[in-house]
Amino acid sequence: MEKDRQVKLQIDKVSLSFGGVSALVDVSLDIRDKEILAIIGPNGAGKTALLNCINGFYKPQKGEIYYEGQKITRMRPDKLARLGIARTFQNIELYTHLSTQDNLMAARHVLMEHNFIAGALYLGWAQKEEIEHRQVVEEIIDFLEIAPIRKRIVGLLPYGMRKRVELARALALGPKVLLLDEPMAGMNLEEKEDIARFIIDVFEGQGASYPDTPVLRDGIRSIILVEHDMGVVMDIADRIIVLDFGRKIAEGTPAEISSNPEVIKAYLGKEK
Amino acid sequence: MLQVNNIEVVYMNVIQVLRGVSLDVSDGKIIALLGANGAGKTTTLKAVSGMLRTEEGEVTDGSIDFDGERIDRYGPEDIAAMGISQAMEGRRVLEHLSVEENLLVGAYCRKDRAEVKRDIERVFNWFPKIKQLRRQMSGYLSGGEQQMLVIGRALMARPRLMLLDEPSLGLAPLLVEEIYEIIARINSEQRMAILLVEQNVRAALGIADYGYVMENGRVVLDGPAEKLKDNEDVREFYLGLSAVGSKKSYREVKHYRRRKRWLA
Amino acid sequence: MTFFLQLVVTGFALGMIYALIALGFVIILKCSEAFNIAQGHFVLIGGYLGYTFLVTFGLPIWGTLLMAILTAIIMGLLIERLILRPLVGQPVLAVIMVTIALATVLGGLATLIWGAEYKAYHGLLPTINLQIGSISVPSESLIGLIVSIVTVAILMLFLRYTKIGLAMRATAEDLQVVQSVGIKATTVYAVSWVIASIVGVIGGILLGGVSGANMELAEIGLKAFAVVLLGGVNSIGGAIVAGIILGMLENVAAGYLDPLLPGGGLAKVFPFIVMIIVLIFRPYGLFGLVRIERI
Amino acid sequence: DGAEAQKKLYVGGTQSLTGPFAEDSAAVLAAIEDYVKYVNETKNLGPWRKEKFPADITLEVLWRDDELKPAKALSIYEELKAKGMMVARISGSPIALALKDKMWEDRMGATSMATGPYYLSPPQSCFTYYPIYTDSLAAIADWFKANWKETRKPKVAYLTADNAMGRSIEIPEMKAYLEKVGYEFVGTQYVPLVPTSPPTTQLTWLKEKGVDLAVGVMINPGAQPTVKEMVRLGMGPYQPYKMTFGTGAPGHAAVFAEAMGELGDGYVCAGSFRPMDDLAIPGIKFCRDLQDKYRPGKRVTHIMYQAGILEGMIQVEALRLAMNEVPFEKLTRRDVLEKGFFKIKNLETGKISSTPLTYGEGDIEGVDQIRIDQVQKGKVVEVGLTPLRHIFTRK
Amino acid sequence: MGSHFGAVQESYAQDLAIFRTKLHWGALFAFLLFLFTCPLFFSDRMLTIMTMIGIAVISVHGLNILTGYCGQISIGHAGFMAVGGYASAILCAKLGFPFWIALPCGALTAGIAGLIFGLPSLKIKGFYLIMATIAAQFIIIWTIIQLRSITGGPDGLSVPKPAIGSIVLSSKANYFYLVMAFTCLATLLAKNIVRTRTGRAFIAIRDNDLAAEVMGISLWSYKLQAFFIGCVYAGVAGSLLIHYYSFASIDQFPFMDSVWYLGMLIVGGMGSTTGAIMGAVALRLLDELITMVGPILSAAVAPQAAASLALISHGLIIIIFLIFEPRGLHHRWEMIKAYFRLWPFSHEE
Ligand SMILES: Nc1ncnc2c1ncn2[C@@H]1O[C@H](COP(=O)(O)OP(=O)(O)OP(=O)(O)O)[C@@H](O)[C@H]1O
Ligand SMILES: Nc1ncnc2c1ncn2[C@@H]1O[C@H](COP(=O)(O)OP(=O)(O)OP(=O)(O)O)[C@@H](O)[C@H]1O
Ligand SMILES: [Mg+2]
Ligand SMILES: [Mg+2]
Repeated sequence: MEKDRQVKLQIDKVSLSFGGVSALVDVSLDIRDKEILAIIGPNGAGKTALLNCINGFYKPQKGEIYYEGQKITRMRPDKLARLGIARTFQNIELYTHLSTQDNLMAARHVLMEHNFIAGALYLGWAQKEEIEHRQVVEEIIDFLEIAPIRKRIVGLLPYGMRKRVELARALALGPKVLLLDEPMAGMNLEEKEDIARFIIDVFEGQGASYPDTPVLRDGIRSIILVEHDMGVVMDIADRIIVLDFGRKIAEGTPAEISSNPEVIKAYLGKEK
Repeated sequence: MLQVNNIEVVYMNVIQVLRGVSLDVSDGKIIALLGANGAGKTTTLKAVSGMLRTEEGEVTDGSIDFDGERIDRYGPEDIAAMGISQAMEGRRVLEHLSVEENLLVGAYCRKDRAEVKRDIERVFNWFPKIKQLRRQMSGYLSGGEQQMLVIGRALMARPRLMLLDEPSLGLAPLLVEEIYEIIARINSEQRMAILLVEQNVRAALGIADYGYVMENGRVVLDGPAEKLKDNEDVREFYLGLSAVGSKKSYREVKHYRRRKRWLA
Repeated sequence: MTFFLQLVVTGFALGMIYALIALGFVIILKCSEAFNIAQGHFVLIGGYLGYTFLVTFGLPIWGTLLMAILTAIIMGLLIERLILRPLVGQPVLAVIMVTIALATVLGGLATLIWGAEYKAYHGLLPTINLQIGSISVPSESLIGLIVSIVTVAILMLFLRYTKIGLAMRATAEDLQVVQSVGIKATTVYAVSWVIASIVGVIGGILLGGVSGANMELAEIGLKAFAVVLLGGVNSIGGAIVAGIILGMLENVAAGYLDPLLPGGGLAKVFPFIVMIIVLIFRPYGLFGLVRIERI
Repeated sequence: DGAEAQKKLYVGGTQSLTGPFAEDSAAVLAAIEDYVKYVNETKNLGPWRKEKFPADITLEVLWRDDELKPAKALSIYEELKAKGMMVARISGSPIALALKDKMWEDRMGATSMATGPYYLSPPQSCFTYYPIYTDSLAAIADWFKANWKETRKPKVAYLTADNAMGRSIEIPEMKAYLEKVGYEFVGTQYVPLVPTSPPTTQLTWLKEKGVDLAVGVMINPGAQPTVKEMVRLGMGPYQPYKMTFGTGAPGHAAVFAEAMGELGDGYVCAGSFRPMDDLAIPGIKFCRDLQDKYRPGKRVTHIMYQAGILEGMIQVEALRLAMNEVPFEKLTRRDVLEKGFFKIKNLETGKISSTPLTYGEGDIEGVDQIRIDQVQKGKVVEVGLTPLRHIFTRK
Repeated sequence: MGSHFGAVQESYAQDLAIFRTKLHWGALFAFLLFLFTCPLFFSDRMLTIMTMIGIAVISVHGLNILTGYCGQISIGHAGFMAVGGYASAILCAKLGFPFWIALPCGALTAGIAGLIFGLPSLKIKGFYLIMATIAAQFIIIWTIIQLRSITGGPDGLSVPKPAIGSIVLSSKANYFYLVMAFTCLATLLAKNIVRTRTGRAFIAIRDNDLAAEVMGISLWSYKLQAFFIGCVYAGVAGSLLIHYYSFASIDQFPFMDSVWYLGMLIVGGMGSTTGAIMGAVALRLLDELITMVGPILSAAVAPQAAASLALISHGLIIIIFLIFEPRGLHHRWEMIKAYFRLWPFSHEE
């Protein structure tokens, strides 16, 4: 690994337990600029718990987390979202009664400024801001190809579509670090390909095709991906970390991981 | 045993989702139901289990027969009592109940208490991971653990027909294999018919006898599992095999919007 | 000291009746997540039934309780069948609204049948005088205490040793899941409405023994609601402890604090103040189930 | 026919037929209806009265149920006003507080079933037929003091309902009056309007403080359990611990005695109505006759029937007096108030009210003496008549 | 997709507008014209009813923001109305403030009371929060009784007739215009709040508070904002109510009113400004209807029986309505609109 690449997010000996259950035990890892890091591991290994620690939803009992050098361990989740950490959820957590478009607008919240008084009057400033952000949202909708469901209430969308809206909402936050928790669960192969392509496109940045939307234009340089589909993980991850029973049991490139005997035993099973 | 005859389903009186779906599940067979997101697979299962009603949906045309009895006007409890049990999508565990209580709820309608106890142990044997957590409130389980619990709960009813909605969702690869073994075993041991909705087409077609592919509320393709596996479109869209038969890399997926689906 | 003990003893007995009525709330909340605004009106009906059976028909207390329970069962079944069943699977708020409307209907019925009249029947409940040292326990309180304890105990046994308790909890969590395993949600609802109406009616008879049957009895339902939340929504034991705490607090506030304040009336709000404070430190009540919050 | 239809006047007004005052209101309504039938039929105003109601004018009862909700009373009031009603009525304090100022603005005179000090602050166009609570309690205090034999100062405490009605006695003037008369004021205990457990604690407190006289405003559902518990704790004028308990008008002694029998011995009530079966009293006899005639077999035994008769009398009298000065065709609400209600002098009520009723601008209490009744051997006995003290100083 | 059949929008501004088509603007104009000319053909009684409806609408809008949008169920709204009402009554009656200053001050006071009682909402959720709001109702009323020297306690407080400048708002028509102006303004502001940034944050909290927090919405700040805004609305409604009576009394804010405001919201349909209006109008009109039926019924039975029958029918009508439309009037209205948008096709794609 190139050591000189800047460390975006550093997790330092984090431990988390619930009563008797230890979800994480002394986990250390870092994610650097310009990489897609995959976290894999059996069910209940602590992957989701780790993401929850990163964005402040769980407060680890031990260890520290640094984001761009700043300690963020016990920060409130909404502050972290403002700092640029966005995520999707394993069990879809959308705002069920809002349309797709409003779900994304609700995520733009952190980047908007007008307060309820300006909103109530809806004069100049608030309206201008609404329109500006609406434009960004439309670009994201266009990018993720969800235009037909723009005005649909998300609660009634099929499972796969909701996952996609979640990804869109995470992008709408304009994050610098993106955490994805099983973004492809419940999709068929073709749809997984779509999502994989979106992830890669977001990672690489789209430049001029989306001039007004910084996340799409410049890309998100650090992505953490939790996923059970090994095909996807092996193909798109730069580096993989394997958790088991809350411990990190391996770390390395896809090639290294797929031949690691411990990983095969705990997680992958025999190659067919 | 189950015949779905050309049903149409409309939500909230305005949104039509199924436009004439027919399928057949015969005794002791595993039937796979495939299709893209939003094709209407879940809706089909809900129509069978009578669950539509609580979601303001309605079977407006066609009929559903179970053992020759027409069930599309029955309530979900009655249908369940007739021996159809559904494992719903979205990891619907009863959050504030413990793992064990969840399983007991699954066996609620059974009278044979001793047998129920044994079945609980059997489920724990299949899923040792949740055995350790048997007293834990199920809302705290990890996604995959919840998925195991939901499948276990559906099994507890000892149904004659089981409707499984994406059982492999969110399970680790090792477990996916195991789950399919378990499903196949239950099917053969207990002569339980299974209607299986899956995105993991490879695994599903691996154990299924027959398959249907849905698109936009219609069945567009059906046939014995073996034949489906050889179908060119299924191979490309669901199994990810190009014409030559080699696997594509996710990195090389093309950047244009591809041809979609069989029917326009 | 006598004064204080007096407060505590009568408060305890009153609290037990609150707890009994609160049980009705808990049961409905347990199975449908809806709170039953009409619970107080069950109490109201209970008060009038007490009058009808004790005075008009001249039945003894046990006969009155029996007949009242029968009436309550019929009332509970009718309510479930006619009003709640069509709403199965509908938003909780619709159910809450329906209980508001039900309260109106029951209030109207009471006026129609009994003319909203004040009907006293104190003295018709059996009198047991109990003197513990210098404290003298009012007979009504004692009767209330005994009947509530017996009723609560029977109900707790019923819920523990039948599967219906499990079904109720499951139904509250996820109606679809419950239906998919073949539990008849309507039966669960029917049982809980019957229980709610039984405990309401019995509570009404007991309270009516003190105050007479009266339109104001409906307000007591509200106190029971406070009891439920203090105890923790899903906890029967919690309701009992909280009922007793609330009954005592109310009495102690009335006895010690009211005379100090120019306007008085603290008995009504003091329990609320205590409750808010308790809830801030224990957001799920004293014994409530911690709501699972995870993503 | 057409001419007759034109000469019609309305009485009645808003009623609270649902809610806590339902029964009272229903009895009042029945009485007003009966009285109006009587006047229409005989043109008499009462067996003891010589005046006649104008022969060419018919009275009609108009009413609406306000459910004791202020907002509803407001629109009902507008409706009845638009129908041409020139007298109104008030069924409870919530309604009084909502309508009082509107009524003054419209110069609408009204009779009232509720009695609170709020009426005494101008503007005033609502008229009551039993005294304001503070005056009732002052009367009891006077009576008790007059019968006080010991040399020490008697101790007095409030034992009163825990609501607006019960608390309306807690004005400085009241306490000052009690002390002026020679009492030692001890404090206050509240009993819920309808108690849910016997007020043992409150009574124990009174006992511990050595109170001799407890006064307050309570309705019967509050007073009955209280007195019952008093007896159980051995408190009362005829009990080991000597204490007298007195309330103002709504805790009518007659109702109380009927429900409690000898258990209620010693209970005192000021300004209350008479028992409905005391036919020696001309007003009660009149009530009985009206009922025999207009609702045979469906007799209303509720004591507030008397209140309804009074309200009917006052409303009709105000209309009649006003028409003495202004012809029917020109009659306005203002006339009915100023030339009717204000001019009612010594209206004989057949001893239903404590004294004949007299009203005037600023004088809305009607009676000028207060009858004090006590329950003795299960029967209501009149024990005194005390002048009105006008405790409340107008602001 | 419905939008194929609706109007086509050409800019985001247009897409975001409330009134998008000529039909919308026409309906708005017709409605305003109707409101303006009401006093010409309505009786005093109808004006009173409409004034009371207007006040209820304002109050329910507030509750809708708090409960319908932000998901913080409150059964203490009448209590907050009392704070606003009493504050402005005291300012007018005791300190001689003019009405138009007292009203916003009252609203602000109610907002602050809302903040105080909203504080527990940071920890307490769901049913437990309902308890806190019920407590608010009782504590507020109790406090008003305690502060007898300034509030008049149980005896109430007389308030001078409101005047704006030299116009004394003493006629029914005058006050009707005032209330309607406030109602329209309140509706517009509510609509704007809920369709912009703040409103989306509220809905996010209602739909999924945990995700909302992770997605950058400060629960702390927005729950309190919802309480504040909702209670300011209640304060305005309370002030208007008290000035209409020219008298402040605790009986004007009973607990059951709090329950019924929530009822109006449920019947109308939570989380929709139109729903809030529909609910308030429907339940108030039903109430009035029942009042009229009473005496007519009493021709057949005794008056008291008639009154209770009327009350029973009141409850039954609501029950029957809910059985057929548990999601409220607004939902029904949306279905009707959807039906006509798709017409002549019977189903959406
Ligand atoms: N809030 C909690 N309370 C109690 N236990 C918890 C909590 N959150 C997680 N756990 C436990 O911690 C362990 C790790 O859970 P986590 O959700 O992180 O697993 P995961 O790696 O994401 O698994 P999966 O792939 O199945 O989603 C599990 O055993 C789970 O039961
Ligand atoms: N309750 C509902 N109300 C309205 N529309 C609904 C409802 N439930 C589902 N739909 C719509 O029905 C269509 C089919 O949904 P369904 O859930 O059956 O798809 P699916 O094939 O199971 O998809 P997935 O693979 O993503 O689970 C979707 O377009 C969805 O928006
Ligand atoms: Mg996980
Ligand atoms: Mg599905």
